[in-house]
Amino acid sequence: MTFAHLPALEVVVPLAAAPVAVLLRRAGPAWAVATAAFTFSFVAALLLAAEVAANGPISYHFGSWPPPWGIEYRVDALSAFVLVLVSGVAAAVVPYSWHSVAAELPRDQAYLFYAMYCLCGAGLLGMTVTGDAFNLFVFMEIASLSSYVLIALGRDRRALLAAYQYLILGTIGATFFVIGVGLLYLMTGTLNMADIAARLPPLAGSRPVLAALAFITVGVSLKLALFPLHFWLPNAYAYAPSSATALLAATATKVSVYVLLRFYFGIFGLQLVIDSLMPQILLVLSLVAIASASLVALWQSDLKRLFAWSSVAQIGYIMLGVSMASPEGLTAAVVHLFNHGITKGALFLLAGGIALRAGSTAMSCLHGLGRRIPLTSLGIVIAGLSLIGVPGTAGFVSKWYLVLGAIEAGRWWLAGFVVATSLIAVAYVWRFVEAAYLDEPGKAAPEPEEVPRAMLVPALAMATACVVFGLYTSWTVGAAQRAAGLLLGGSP
Amino acid sequence: MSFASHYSYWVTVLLMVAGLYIVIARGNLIKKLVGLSIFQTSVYLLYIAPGKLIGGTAPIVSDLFKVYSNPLPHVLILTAIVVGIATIALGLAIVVRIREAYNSIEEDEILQADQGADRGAGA
Amino acid sequence: MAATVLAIILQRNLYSVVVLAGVYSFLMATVLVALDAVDVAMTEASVGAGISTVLLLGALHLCGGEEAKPIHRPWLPLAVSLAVVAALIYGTLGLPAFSDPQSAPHTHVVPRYLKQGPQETGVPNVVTAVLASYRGYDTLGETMVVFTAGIGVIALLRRVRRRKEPER
Amino acid sequence: MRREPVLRVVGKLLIPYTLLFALYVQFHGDFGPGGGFQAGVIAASAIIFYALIFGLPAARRLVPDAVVETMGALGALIYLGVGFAGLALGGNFLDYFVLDADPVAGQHRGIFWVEIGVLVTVAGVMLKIFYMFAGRGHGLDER
Repeated sequence: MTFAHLPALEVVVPLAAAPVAVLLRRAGPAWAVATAAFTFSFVAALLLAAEVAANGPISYHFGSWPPPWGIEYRVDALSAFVLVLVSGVAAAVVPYSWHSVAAELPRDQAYLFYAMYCLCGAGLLGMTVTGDAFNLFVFMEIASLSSYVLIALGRDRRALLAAYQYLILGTIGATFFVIGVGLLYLMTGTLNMADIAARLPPLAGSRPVLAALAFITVGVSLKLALFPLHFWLPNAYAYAPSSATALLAATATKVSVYVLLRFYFGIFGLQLVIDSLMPQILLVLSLVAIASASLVALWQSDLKRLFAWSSVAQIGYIMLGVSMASPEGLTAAVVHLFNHGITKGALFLLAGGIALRAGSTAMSCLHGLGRRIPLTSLGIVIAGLSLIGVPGTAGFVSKWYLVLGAIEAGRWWLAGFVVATSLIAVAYVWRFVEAAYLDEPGKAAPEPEEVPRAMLVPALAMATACVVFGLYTSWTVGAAQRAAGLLLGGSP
Repeated sequence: MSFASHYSYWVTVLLMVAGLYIVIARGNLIKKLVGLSIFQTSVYLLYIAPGKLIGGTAPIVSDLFKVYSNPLPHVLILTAIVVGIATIALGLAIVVRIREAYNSIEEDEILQADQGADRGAGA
Repeated sequence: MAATVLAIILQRNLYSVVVLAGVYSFLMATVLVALDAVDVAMTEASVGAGISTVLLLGALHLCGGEEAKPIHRPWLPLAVSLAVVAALIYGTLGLPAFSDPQSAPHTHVVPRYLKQGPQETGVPNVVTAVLASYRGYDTLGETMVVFTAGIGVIALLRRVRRRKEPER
Repeated sequence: MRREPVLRVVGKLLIPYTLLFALYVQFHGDFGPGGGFQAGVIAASAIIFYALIFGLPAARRLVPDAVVETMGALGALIYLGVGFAGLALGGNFLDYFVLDADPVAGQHRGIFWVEIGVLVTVAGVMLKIFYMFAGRGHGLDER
């Protein structure tokens, strides 16, 4: 019986965990509730993915009102895939948080942190699975508001400013999104995504629809930190508490990409998107993003900031795939969305471990860490290889499809560009290797010991996943190909 | 398509842009939030104005009336108002903390303070 | 209303800005009543003019009330704003005219709320019916947003017994 | 402000009526404008009014912080509880039809409880936010 209700429970259980965590008022029980909720979500997501792969999309009607009158949840190949990523990362980061939060936050704030964490995860899951444009906005706000708080809870005072800037830009982004949805509503009279898509073709090309496309693009781009709108991201990731960074870096921007995909190909449709010149604009922006952010990453003096800038670049790769608007390009985008999610998740988790033991993630504090905390350093190297896209790691798979898509489109220079910018990634990952393995430890540095096991295991599990999904690609690529086919096939 | 038929949209646009301008151009953190709330408020009109029918009445069904204004945008905007106040409250909380940490709520001064701190740490 | 907004832009004393914002909210509420959105108007009046003014004043009390002279040149923000104006005017020109009963929002989805809503839910205020039942899940989300903000403010403003980082 | 007799008397007279008005808005929401959110805001503003006249500590004695914080969470749980009740009775999440033998009565019941949930959360959270901002300035805090 409950099986049929999994789409709702997937989101509602973590959502309900938040007030429960607040009522418990203790860090321990709150942590336990969060862990249980996200473990449940993860299992539910896996079951849903299996169900969707076997029997096709699932539609769930809240309050038993049929859409478009009521709100619909819709699980299909793409959203199930993103669900697995988000809930998986969320479930892996909670156990990790226990030590990390205890070290970084005052004790009587810890339970509030877990409540926020639940809300953020539930908001992201809700954005992924919803089939209603306005409901998406509501859950986007749940996720955003909680992530502002998560960032502001960072220890450094710059975390506050980062959170403030994110709040301003995020709210502008969300408002732009609402304007876009409003224009669509005024034209079609409905908010259900599938219904909008069905009613849109006769209106395609009309001015409000194009304006809606523009507003939604700008709004979502603010959220996903596409190139000129990325200024909030590096500071936010660098100064937030470690586990919050890991959750946000691995999932928040990815879900925004998903939203863009859903609107572009699920609602506006391929033809309209191509006519609107968006692919060209996105192509240019993502190329600039990749090149500039990779170069900026090279000069960072702090490991977390380095990874944050590299995130901006990696989002560029994803958008590059989106801008191709071809099966290979979209497959690459969706696979990279997943692979980069786990890679960045692993990197930020491990960086959090370093912050705990070395007291800082400044490059100058990393000297000789390779011998002091070997497992953590090894994990960073593995995930770093995946970031570069070395064969045998997950990052390679997505870049492979990206190059394939570029060649398919007859753009050899683009393929060359992808390979060339990966070399910059080699350089910035090398900076860590150099600091951790080749430099002698400073004399004054304290003797750090290995990171606690509860932190190490999830982090290394994610780093291992980078390798596993690099070697066994059938599940990720298969799901991504199905998702790309679905997106290009027209209606969601 | 006459001027009058789209008047309501243009009012919306004006308000929206005024709000947006405040957010981007002003350095004071609280004033930015006020601008942000104006920006959000203007969206309410975008949704609700087209829902009005001349000769219609509020969507509370009774036997006396036949024509009602569109209730769905009202519902959406109720939600949007709530989201707006939630954002403002949270933003103000962050501003208060910033004020305590930096002793200023001017963006430029804060950025300068940070750069100073960075240089101090780097030296 | 436009005059109020202009005054907000020009006014540098933040207390006046906040009061003007309250005035703006009341005007907005009046407009909303004229547009038949009584529920929304009531909320806007109580939230925009009430709660948010109180909060803004509270925050100002903590932060001090004068705004410094803007240092930046206003051209870039002005350009961005004008670009948004252009996009919106471009977009709105194609929208259905004001009070057009044949436009899509009046003919699709909504008729069911108006015609069958009272029978299906037993509630004559259609706004309430849609809010709490048809789109009840949105309202759940809305409640969670409020809850998130509340918990967030607690997390941020609760006095921490731990010493503050000596950050200078 | 505590010395102002006029304010104190007027405040004492008005606050109960404000609360009553909040309840009216809450339960009349089915027929006229209003509902849980508006009622929550009005109820919270009644207490804020009280705090402004009689001072924050008095308001905090009247409605302690712990209660307010619990209210925020409790309201959300009431709403979610209605959703789960729908599940438990064999419907979908937030399904009100199954809450009573008569579907329309079930709808009514569902809407009633949902609005209560909204009221409780909104009143709790708004008041809590006010406490946090006001308490921050006076150097007072909970406990």
